[in-house]
Amino acid sequence: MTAILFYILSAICIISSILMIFHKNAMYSVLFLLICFFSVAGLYVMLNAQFLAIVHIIVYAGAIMVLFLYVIMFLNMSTPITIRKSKLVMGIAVFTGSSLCFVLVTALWATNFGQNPAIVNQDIGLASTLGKVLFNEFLIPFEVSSVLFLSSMVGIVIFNKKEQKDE
Amino acid sequence: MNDISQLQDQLRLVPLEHYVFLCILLFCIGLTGVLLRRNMINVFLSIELMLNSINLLAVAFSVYYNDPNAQAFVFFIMVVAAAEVAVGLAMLVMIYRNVQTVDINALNNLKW
Amino acid sequence: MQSLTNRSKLVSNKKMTLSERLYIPAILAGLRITIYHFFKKKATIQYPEQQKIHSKIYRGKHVLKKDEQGRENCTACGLCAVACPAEAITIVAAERKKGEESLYREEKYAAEYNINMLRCIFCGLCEESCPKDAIYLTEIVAESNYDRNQFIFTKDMMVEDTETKGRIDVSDRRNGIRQGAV
Amino acid sequence: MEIIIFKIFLVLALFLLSITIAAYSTFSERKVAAFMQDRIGPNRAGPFGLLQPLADGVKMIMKEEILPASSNKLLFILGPAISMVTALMASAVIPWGPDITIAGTKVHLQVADINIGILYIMGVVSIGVYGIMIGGWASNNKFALLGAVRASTQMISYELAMGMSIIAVIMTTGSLSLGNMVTGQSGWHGMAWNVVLQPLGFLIFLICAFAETNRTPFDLPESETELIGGYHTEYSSMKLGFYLFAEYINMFLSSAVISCLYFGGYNFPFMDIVQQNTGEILFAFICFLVLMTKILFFIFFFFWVRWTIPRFRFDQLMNLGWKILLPLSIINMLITGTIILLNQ
Repeated sequence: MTAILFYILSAICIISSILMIFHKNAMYSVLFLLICFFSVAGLYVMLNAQFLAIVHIIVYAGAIMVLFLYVIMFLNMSTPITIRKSKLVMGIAVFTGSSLCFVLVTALWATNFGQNPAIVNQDIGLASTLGKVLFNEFLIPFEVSSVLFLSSMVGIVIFNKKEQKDE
Repeated sequence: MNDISQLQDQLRLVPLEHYVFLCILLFCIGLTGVLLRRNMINVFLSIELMLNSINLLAVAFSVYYNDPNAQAFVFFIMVVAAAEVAVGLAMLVMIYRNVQTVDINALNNLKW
Repeated sequence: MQSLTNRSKLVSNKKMTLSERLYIPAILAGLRITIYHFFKKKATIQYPEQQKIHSKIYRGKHVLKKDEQGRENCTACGLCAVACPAEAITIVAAERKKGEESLYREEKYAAEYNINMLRCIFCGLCEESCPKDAIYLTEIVAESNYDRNQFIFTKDMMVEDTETKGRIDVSDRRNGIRQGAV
Repeated sequence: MEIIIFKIFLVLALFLLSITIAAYSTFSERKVAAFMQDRIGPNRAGPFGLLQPLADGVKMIMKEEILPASSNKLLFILGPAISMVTALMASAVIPWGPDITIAGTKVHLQVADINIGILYIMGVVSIGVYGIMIGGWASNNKFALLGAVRASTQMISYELAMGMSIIAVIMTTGSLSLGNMVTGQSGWHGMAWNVVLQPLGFLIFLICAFAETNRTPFDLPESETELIGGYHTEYSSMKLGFYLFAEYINMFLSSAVISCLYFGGYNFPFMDIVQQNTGEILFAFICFLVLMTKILFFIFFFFWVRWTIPRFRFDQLMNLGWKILLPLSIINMLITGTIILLNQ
């Protein structure tokens, strides 16, 4: 049952992401990626990482994708770009992607990832476990990431400030 | 709902390899998207997909190897992704204001 | 500049105090006012069941009066049409034939008497201008309709019915107008 | 097995409750509006107009369904559907009463007692903006688009302050589960409500709840006067009904969350005395009634504010969200943290 669910979710994930990269309309691309993200969240839940799943939804679906939609709406960019890349470039792009996929899969095909753990630690995905890890071992990266946020915020404000006309 | 037997079931029935292959596939789809598309928005979306495949991989490894550290990394990837998207989209809006297009091929002023 | 009335106010752009900038006291005051109105007596009148009592000189739909013998008072003199500020009244006059003495009081009568109710403003000037006591505004509310043409009230819609429905009492109006005329 | 049946029953009951409350919210909103304007309000359909929601529903269904020719058909239909689904989804984690025993096991009177309940609500609320955005965009109408853009901006901006004020509550209770949050407020004869501990946080959360549900004074996305209805300008028939319904369900839900987070959920003064003197089922029922009373009061409060405060201007809204509420909520968080640290 759970295994079937995994395969269904990963199929949704792959199909929607393929549709995402091939769809001409940027609006639809965003929505397909959204479907992909939801199925990824479903996979997180299946791995018992509920906290991460919900944070994933809040951050990706609730904030990042909304920003994308917002920009698309704001700039009216949903009309597809008419001049397309040449067939050759497209072919090369698809070839590159699939060859990288081929290389990675063949490289990892024979790899033994070791035995699954005998005792499953159910508490790994809990907020308290993650909180302890984050605030003990990764305290400095955590604080640095907040600085990263602040700096990106400042950067955005400077970016979109109206330029002073001083001619 | 998500009790321990179910999790054990899944870990037994779905080998870690499958997660790895899924993530490889997603990553490569994202890469193809970056190379394929000319619309800057789509390029950004593909990058998000690539970051996500890494996230999924990290979570899968953390559960299969019983290590919460990997999930902490996922947080940092999310933070970076959020910051990246915010700055990137701000840049995109700026570019659109200046050259009236989001076609990456239009940005060839630095091309030698 | 000298203001024409003494009601004008100078616009003041004074800085708001802290409590004003918090807005919370103002919002609470607003909430108090609305909840006070919540418990206040309602002003609604449930129309078909309850009807508002009109004043005695309420001006509604017109009536063309008849005298005691059931003859129409109107002589189609046209004073009402002239007095009407909205030009709502149209009259076509006709001469009384032999044998019609029981219908019309004088030798001349109104063959057509139309009032366009979409134009009428119910000012009552027709009533005041009438030398023959022929037209009065009653307390009946002029009914609404979906069709514009239906709003041109013809004579047969306004002439008083002496037989079946009985006379429309306008004595109050007569008195009221007399009092008002003083 | 019994527990699963009980949960299914609970889901159904919750669904019906949400729909009924939303339907009667539309009616009581009109009634409250009328009362506050010295009128009587709808009273023709049924006794006291109680069948008015039914009449409205029938009207909505019978109306002609218009799909604008230039709209994006699929997304146009998807928009209201997403709004409705996300509105109905969020009530799954609200605890409706204390635990009761069914077939020998203790059962939470809650559809899903997940340990990250409050985050679940945040997540669902953050998805809710898609319904509005997609619908507004798919209408292919500039007013709808403006409404959608406004809605998304407003929701993203106010979600931040909302999350920050929730974090202060999480710090005081030490749990992300709504069930634990409610039981945590049961001290002092059921009067240890968070509103006493977090008055500033409560105020911020309340304002953000108004903004998240697009209610006046934050109803800029659907302002009738300037945007002729905003994101649902092009909608008609039951699709419009879904949007309106979703707004009322969201209102019901945010009232429930406010009561659970800040007003002790189903706790009430001297509840331990009542608990000793009543049976388990009866006690659970009383608790449920208490929670419903709180929720209904907050729904009434939503109406009350709507007929008191005029709509904000958009720059005022942004200023309030980013320059006032966000710093205030961070300060609130800091104060809470300091007090917790000092008490240790």
